Amino acid sequence: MTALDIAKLKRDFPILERKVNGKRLVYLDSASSAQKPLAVLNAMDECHRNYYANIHRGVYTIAEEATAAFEAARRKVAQFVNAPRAEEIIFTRNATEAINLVAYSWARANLRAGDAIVLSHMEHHSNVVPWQMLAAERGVELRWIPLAPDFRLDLSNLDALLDGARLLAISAMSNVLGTINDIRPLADAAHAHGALVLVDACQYVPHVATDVQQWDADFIAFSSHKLLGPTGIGALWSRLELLEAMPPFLGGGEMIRDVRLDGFTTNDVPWKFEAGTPAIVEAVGFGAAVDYLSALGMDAVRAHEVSLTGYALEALRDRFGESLTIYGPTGVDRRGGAVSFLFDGIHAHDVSQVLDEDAVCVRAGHHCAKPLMRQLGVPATTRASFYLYNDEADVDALVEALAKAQKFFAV
Amino acid sequence: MTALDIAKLKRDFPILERKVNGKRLVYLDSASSAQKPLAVLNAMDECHRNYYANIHRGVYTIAEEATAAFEAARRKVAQFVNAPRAEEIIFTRNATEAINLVAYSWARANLRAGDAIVLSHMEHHSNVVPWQMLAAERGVELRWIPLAPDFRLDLSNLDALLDGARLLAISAMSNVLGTINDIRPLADAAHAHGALVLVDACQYVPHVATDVQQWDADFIAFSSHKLLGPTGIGALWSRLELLEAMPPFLGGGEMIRDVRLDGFTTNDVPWKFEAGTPAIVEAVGFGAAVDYLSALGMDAVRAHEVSLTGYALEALRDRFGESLTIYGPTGVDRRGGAVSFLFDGIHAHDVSQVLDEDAVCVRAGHHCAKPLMRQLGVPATTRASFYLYNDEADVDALVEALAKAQKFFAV
Amino acid sequence: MAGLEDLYREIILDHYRSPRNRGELPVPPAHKVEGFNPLCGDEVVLYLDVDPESDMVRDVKIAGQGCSISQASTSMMSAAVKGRPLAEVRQLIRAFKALMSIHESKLEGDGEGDGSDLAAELAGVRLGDLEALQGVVKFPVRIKCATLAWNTLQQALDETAQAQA
Amino acid sequence: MAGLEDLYREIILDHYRSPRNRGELPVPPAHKVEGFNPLCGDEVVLYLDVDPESDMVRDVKIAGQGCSISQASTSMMSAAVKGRPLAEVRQLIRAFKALMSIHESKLEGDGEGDGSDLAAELAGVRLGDLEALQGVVKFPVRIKCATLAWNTLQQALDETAQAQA
Ligand SMILES: Cc1ncc(COP(=O)(O)O)c(C=O)c1O
Ligand SMILES: Cc1ncc(COP(=O)(O)O)c(C=O)c1O
Repeated sequence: MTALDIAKLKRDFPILERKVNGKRLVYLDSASSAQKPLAVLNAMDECHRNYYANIHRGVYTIAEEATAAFEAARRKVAQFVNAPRAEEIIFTRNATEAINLVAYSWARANLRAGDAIVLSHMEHHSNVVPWQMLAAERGVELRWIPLAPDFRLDLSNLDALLDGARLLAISAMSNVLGTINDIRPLADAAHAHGALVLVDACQYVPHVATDVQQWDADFIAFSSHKLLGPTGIGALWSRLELLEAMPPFLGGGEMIRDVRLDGFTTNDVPWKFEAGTPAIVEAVGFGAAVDYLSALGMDAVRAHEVSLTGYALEALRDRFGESLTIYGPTGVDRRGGAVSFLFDGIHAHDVSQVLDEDAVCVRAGHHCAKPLMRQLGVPATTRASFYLYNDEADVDALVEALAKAQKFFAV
Repeated sequence: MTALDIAKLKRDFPILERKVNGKRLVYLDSASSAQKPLAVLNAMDECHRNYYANIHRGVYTIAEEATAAFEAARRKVAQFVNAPRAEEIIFTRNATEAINLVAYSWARANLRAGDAIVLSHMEHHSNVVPWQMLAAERGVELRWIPLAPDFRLDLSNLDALLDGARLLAISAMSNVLGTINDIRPLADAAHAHGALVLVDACQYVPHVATDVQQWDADFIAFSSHKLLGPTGIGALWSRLELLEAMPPFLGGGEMIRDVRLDGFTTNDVPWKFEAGTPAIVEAVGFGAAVDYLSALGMDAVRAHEVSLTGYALEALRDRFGESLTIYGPTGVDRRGGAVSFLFDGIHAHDVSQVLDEDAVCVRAGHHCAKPLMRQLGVPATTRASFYLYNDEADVDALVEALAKAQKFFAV
Repeated sequence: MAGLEDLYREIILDHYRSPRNRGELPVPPAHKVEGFNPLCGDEVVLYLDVDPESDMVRDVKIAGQGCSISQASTSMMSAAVKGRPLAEVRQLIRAFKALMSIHESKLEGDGEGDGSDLAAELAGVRLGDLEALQGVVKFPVRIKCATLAWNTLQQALDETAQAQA
Repeated sequence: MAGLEDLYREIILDHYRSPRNRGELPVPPAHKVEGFNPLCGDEVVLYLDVDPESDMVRDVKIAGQGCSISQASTSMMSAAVKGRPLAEVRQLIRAFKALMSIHESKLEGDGEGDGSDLAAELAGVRLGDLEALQGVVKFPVRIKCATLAWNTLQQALDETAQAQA
């Protein structure tokens, strides 16, 4: 494993040359969305300028090239999460749509009133609301794995929760706490109770080498835009047999084998789930993003983030002590680079506003995890999150800007 | 109205400099997807390089800029179809998803067994399959407006078809025949029977100035990629009251007002229907595309296409006479620039393959309109389709390449 | 940090640090309404007690949590409406929202032509301390923080009117 | 038009212009299977009459419509399997698909390592005229045209086997 050369890496990201208020951009909001390297921008530009056409149905050269690039992207994304087969990757708009696809197709075909779905208190709204909609419509019961005081899942009651459950839908890494959940034992427990396992891997896949087979998951959802790729595309992975048995979700072009006035038959997986013209150029960008990450090596990416997160946790504690409360595990193993905190009685929005004066970009709010915020008993936190293009100087800039905020709002 | 300067215009489209088999690209497949002008590519690049961030929730400068650009794009798209309010534009992945949104949200909340939906024989699969799925699930009846011998709708039985109907879902322009349907009288008839009107405007909006208010439609669906914009984004327009009364479709981040363990409340329209991170950069590109078209003037675009389509129809007839059968209206008024034909007993795929040797890009197949192909009694047609960057030289290249195909396959 | 002083005027920070009218009122006679900003999680809980005889705001209490702007705006709103006749309160809502409206709804065009409406709404209404919130319009994302309390108040008035109808 | 002659070999055009074994067979004893290419609308209708005693293809007829490649491939397939024992037919299917497979499933990697499997499948099988279809692999979009008939045949064999089981 070669350590990342961050100074060199930063030059791959054109936006990092942007100045805000005359200061260099310190982008610490990658958990919300990641910046894009030139490799991704160039791959998309190349497609637009040289071989753009609608895919799958064109006989001519540029349509063939576009189709090949689109399907090559699917292979790359499949390999990136060690999916056994490329067909098992369904391109969706984002992780949210991937989860909704499972809720509309698999769950509505298989779940009945009285069946239970197990979620956790640290889920993102995108892994909560689709299930609440289903629960309201079908009388399915939602059960919640609670949070332990160390910001990890409290698994003491897991077996009771899984009893009678048909699905465990769980995040691999919390976007608020940074907590990494150990999926394999959870999947084993769920399977022992006959439940399937959906992993919201939206925060995990961009930051840690992912192996869906090692997890033994049944569905995983993630987004391109959080792993250096473009917006407008995400992925659902599932096992081929499952996907083949599932009814279609959206109807339209591409997803059919035949259409007659009295009905239609569906195309093969994955196209069965990709109705209409897909995000063609975005798929190409998605593929370029996983290529970029693979070339660096996900182990090196993870190692850098572990070290930088450790540096940040220490720097924040050293400088601000009791004034700053961190919501999330304190050890850097089994946690990601999202660091949420409350700061000295200053509201998260106000912190973020003051930080912006120094071009330090952090997120403030409920981070689409209101059930979790209620468990934590806070309305909003400030969150700094790190990616491969961040370095210790960025953390130092955060600390200095926070010190200014403290001064500004001092009573 | 200033006539378009096509030679100048072509230079706005970098891909038109591409060579295939040593020949300049003659792109005649815009009905499938349009090429992108520099203005669109630059707008997206500018966002990626200068102000990319996730939207709606960020307090910092670049997030604010991205949010403003995203919502400005919504305004532009709204104005482009003369929507009364920007909030009435919902960004979707494509026209297909827009139609599915109506099928899942409005139709499933409002239609019961025995209700009828009226479609036509010229609909694209994307405006057929979502309704077939609903029909199978809910026992809703589908009725079909047949095709007249002049490739227009046979409206002689319209009132009977609309009797008891809850929805008329109809294309404004056929992607196979080029036929333009006169929406206003259809909408009036539907409304008189208490049915709502969904217009599949996927082929219409890119080519003809569109006014949803003049149409008096209830829903219209279209895609960015067919109007010079990027893939991965499309739009649903509907009236605010309707959208407000409809239940949500996809659940997740952005679309909620509040989430508690026991349920959620929805955000305002349009965000209520935009779950998860949207296609941010693609929205910016979509906005740039409608800006580009508006600057040229849609009347000038239409005038150019009318004249070019007339030239093409005449050139094909003059050169090939009986060897070539055109499926679509012969007059250029009330038809668009999609010209489908069967050629001298040569299968559409073979025609397209031979044309590719001369870098002439045309579509071959069922054009996602199998019910229509069955009505026409042909398995596949070859389709050439024109847009603002095409000129008479492109049509001439098509004619010459067809002559070569004729020679190659001569018995 | 030049721009920040525009946003965080002294009077705003004062209301934030020492909010007026915090607490609860018995429901009924008071009417309780909760307002959320779904984008950031700010919450306003408003207890509005309107005297049906005189159509005056007899009492008002506020709770909830949020950033300095939303909480200061809520506090300032409560002080501004307490003891005032409903007609004046409605006028105040319109005037305040007019102050913010050029920018509030980012969907509503570029604000051209709003100038005269704005002037009309503001004419004759004394906003007093509330004018300190004007600096917020330079920070578009924060406008919703400032208007949350006022939208909640509007809702409370609508619901009270309905209940009486 | 250099590349085109690779695709459209004379023997292919011949089968396209004069397809062998066109027609229908009574069902039963024949088994009827329809194959579609959803991407282009090509259709193959196959009537397969297998003699259960001898496990031989007693007769085969084809219908359907499509491009020159799909129709020629169907015609050539019908000529190749008629009167042949099922075991040989199965071998032929494998051999033909091996010929196409490096490129057929565009999802399946870059084909590295397929070489030896390919050789194994092809060993000892005489493809004869069918080899003319090899040029198709240079035109990836058309591979599905060439394999449609063979996939349909495979399906017919599977269904016949099931019916007898
Ligand atoms: C008439 C019509 N409707 C709907 C569609 C579907 O559009 P999209 O694939 O962008 O969803 C198309 C495009 O092929 C079309 O031509
Ligand atoms: C844990 C988690 N799940 C799901 C999502 C939703 O992702 P997207 O908005 O790309 O659909 C996010 C992103 O905010 C996330 O952090």
